[in-house]
Amino acid sequence: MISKVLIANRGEIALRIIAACREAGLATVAVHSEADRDSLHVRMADETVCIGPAYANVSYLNITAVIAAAEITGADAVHPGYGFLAENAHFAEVVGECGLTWIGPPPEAIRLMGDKATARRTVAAHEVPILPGSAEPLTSREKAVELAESIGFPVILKASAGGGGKGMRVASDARELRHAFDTARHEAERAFGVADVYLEKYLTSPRHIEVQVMADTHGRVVALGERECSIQRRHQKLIEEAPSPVVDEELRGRMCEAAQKCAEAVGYVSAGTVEFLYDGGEFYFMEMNTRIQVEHPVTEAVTGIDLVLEQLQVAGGQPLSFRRRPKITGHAIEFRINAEDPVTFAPSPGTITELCYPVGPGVRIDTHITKGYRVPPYYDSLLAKLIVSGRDRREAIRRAGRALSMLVVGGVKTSIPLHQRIIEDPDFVEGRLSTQFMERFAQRD
Amino acid sequence: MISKVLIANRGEIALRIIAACREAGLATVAVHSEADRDSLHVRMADETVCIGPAYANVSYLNITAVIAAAEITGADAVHPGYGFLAENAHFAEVVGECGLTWIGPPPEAIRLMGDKATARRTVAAHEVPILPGSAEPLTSREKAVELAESIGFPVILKASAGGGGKGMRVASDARELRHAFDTARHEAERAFGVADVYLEKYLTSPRHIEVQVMADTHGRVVALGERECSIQRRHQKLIEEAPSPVVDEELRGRMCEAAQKCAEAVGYVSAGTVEFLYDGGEFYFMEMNTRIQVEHPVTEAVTGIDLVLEQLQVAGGQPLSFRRRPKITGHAIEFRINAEDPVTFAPSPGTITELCYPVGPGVRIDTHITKGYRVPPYYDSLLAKLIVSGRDRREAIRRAGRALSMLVVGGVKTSIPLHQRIIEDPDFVEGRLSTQFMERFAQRD
Amino acid sequence: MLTFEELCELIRVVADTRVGGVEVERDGMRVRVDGVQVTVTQAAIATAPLLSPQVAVAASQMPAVALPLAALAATGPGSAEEDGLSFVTSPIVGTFYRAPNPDADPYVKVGDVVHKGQVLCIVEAMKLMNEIESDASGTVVRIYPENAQPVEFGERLFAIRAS
Amino acid sequence: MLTFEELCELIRVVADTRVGGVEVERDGMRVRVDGVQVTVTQAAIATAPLLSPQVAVAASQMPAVALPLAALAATGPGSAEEDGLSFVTSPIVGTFYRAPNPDADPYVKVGDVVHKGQVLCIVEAMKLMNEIESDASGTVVRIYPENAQPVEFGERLFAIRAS
Repeated sequence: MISKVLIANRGEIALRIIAACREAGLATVAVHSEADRDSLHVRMADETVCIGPAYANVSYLNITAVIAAAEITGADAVHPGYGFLAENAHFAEVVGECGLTWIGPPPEAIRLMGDKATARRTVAAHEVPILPGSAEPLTSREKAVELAESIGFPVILKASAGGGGKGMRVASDARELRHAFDTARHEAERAFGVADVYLEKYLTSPRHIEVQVMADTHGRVVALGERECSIQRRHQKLIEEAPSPVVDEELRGRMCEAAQKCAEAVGYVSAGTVEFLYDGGEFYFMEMNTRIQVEHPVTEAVTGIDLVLEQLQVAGGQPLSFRRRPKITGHAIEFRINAEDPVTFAPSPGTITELCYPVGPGVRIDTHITKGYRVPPYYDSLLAKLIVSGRDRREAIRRAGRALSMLVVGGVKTSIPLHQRIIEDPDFVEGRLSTQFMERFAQRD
Repeated sequence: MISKVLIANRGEIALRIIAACREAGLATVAVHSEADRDSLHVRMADETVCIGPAYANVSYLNITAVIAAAEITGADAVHPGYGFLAENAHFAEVVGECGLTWIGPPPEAIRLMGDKATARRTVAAHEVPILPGSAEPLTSREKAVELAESIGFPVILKASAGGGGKGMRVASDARELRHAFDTARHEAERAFGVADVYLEKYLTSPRHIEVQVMADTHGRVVALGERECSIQRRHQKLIEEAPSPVVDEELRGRMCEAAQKCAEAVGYVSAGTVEFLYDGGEFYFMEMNTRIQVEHPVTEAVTGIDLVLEQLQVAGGQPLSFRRRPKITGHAIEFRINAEDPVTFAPSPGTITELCYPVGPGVRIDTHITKGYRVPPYYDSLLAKLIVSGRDRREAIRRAGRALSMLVVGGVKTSIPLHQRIIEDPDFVEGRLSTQFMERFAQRD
Repeated sequence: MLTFEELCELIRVVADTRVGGVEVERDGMRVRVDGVQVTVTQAAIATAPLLSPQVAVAASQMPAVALPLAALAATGPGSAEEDGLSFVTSPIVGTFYRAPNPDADPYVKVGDVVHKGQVLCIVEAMKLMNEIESDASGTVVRIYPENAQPVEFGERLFAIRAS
Repeated sequence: MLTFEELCELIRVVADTRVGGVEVERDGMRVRVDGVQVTVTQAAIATAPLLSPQVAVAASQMPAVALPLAALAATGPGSAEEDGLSFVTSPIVGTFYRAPNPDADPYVKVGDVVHKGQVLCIVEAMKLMNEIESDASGTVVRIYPENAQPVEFGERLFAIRAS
């Protein structure tokens, strides 16, 4: 059992965790940087500790400070949220060594899935479909070319230790591949300290579809259906929805089974997400994110399950509140409301001078901003998540139009106008999505 | 078809109607008093017209001003919301005579249901259960005593033209009844201009359970299940929920059938509510409210249907979007957040100095307030409606605890602390509700 | 005396209205708010009634026409005085007509001298022609709405300079 | 009279509204907030960097201790000067100990003269004993936390008067 949770995060996810703790009857400790002193998560927590200056590397990423904050407040568990230290296996180990409960998967699962090449090998051994490519890090340029020619171009080089698009290179012929090989290794070494790269068949216009899983400490692993997250810009998701317009019940069954195998392969516990690429009726393992995700609310909306609350219960040793894959009811779409210039996408920090919320059915807003809040320039630009739901996709989109038009955020530029244009795009309306959507949308626009 | 809707109301319901109009693709005209010049419904509407000074009787209740506002803006339909002119049959008639579409039931249905004694007689003729009592207004004191003795004390005297508790008197014996007879007539005459009173068996501790109905102009009438609204204070509802903890599927079927008969008996169109008293396994017609109600969101939450949008579509001549009684999924509870002293219940106008919203699944907030908004002293004290939903009543209550604790409204006193105490009350938690709940709660407290 | 909220409000009013400043002294409390720009010309008449009578407004540069409608309407429908001007505002919502019928001459035009009680225009609402009378005597210096234009409650119809 | 929060709010209002300034006098307290552009006499060192308008708080009000941590920490971990005082703040989160071990004498006590670089206390975090050195020379005039009390980043540990 746990009784007091330290939240090693900020912003909307820190508030979201506080909300779940309140329902679970757990006390909360907020940690914060000097820049977040007046933040809502600080105000809503039972106890607060300032752990450092504004910059994340000396506050939210400062393991010693976070652990010391747990020690001085007597917290007995740590929830990392997403980002910051959430997928830092070393941090998860330290939490455990200090006698605290880690609200997340075992450190070994984090570490294994953090190495993309190892993850790929591991799940392939459990009959999870992967794209054709190299089983081990590539030892030479010519080995790479040989392999690429056998599976067919285009191919993509990826950093073994990578993520978030860094160290990735696409090559459409042998010449490009020879050139890209060195660049990718160099970039990987610089970004992650490890030069290892591997190679995969490159899909030119796939969908990004991921499956939410939850596992408890009693050996139960349940997949909760998929989310379509194809609408991305520079590998950053913008709009996510559940279910995917392209997944039927048969495909959902296969994808959920594959995701479950991935989790089982690494002895997973807590919430996690298995990301797949989908193309031409088939899906392929891409990676597993070993944390709660930004877009978890769309799954909550169509299943009725509070995923963060399940995380807390699982961490306390309780079994999952559901035995099998829950029924998907209706349709939900999440829009990330970022503080950014809608044209240049440059971050737009500033003071929120106005804030009005939409009314009516099917709307959820998770946010840490209030009128008068100063958006600090030090962290990511996510201001709020707008989640709309309806009985079907058409109704959800219609409600999105209403909600986006009634959501007023003054003082900073936001992605609201961009979302308003996207939901009127015929491809979006018809559900013709791919990871190339935003590129094409920007060209058409 | 209609294309531009004038909203003859203010506050959260005016915004709610604007939300539905945006989804229906209809333009909106907000009317407002001088006190509401900076109100959110004024800001969100496509066009606005100032119709008079702050006091409602010279603005929101001023039929000429409202109609003239429709004329000068070219609106072709009028939505009255609830309160103000919503159940004024004369206004509904004038709207029609001016060539505008009335977004509500026919004026005759409003008028008939507005006369409580006539309504009682009418529905009784359609085999809707009513409490034993007088079929016609009572002609003399002794006739009243005679009747009361035949049906058994206690009895209640009600004004034929009444509503909202005015002109009501309970008598537990003949002496009390003789005394009450004159007082009730006098009060009825003063309040409604008509002295007529009738008599009914008085239930000492019934539940207030109402059924939502929707009817279109193609002759289809559908009941959408019940709402339990037993938690009232001075005949004002405080907390409403759907479904009722005491209604099973068999009883729901019977109540919905009765409600449907009531609507059919008066040629009903649009949204309406049939209120019943429930006691000892039986239910009895109390009255029918011929408008959308404050608590409509709980029905929306458990059916997925947007009731205000259906009103707009029905007014435009379209059929209802559903053919039969929708399935009830999960449980929803609405809490009225009023600007009032939590102890004395006195209204508490003032400026909203702080406003934070809860995050997480299962929360909806319909409100017109923003940080910096001045709550004017001229109108009712409803600031916001907090609607929580969950897979079952227990989950909804747990989420309510979280949402109420994270909803921060600063600058005015609100009913939030009262709600927080109510949801911890064992009778509330167990669903042991009656219209006497608040009285007992206040005594226990 | 001033509450804190009133003090903040006072500052905002000073900033919004661009008056030169405000000084209040009473019951041992003294408050001075300096306006946005330091340069100052002539006295503001119209802001004073908005604030408590204890407020001494030092100086300002606010032209008559810049008064918000809110300030105006707060004095009720009818006229509002300012710099020797009276404003006739619409007591009802409707359509403004300058003449009794399309073929007739306007009731009044700019430059006309009118007397209190004289009909200035018609505001039609629900087919009823409501004659609007002047509640001041003087010269019509401005007619705000165009003929046949819709008008709101409290909207300015005429400016009249007292004679 | 004005609370500290009200004073801060007042300053923000002055800054936001861009008025020239505000002066409030009551019950022996006098507060003057000059607007953003106007240069002004004497500055309170700790608050000034946080807010844009210059503040002069007169007389008996606002003892050093009433300053919010925010103002302090904005100057960074380490020391913050104010009225001839230096403050040693905690550079880390942890538990404050005045002595190297439970049986030993405290490193320093009030009235001690310390020199720059001298160890003043220990802050324990993750079983590591971090010695905190003074970054000023002078007399210890106050020790803020109790022994074995938890301290946040930026929290005041010692006040030292320069000698």
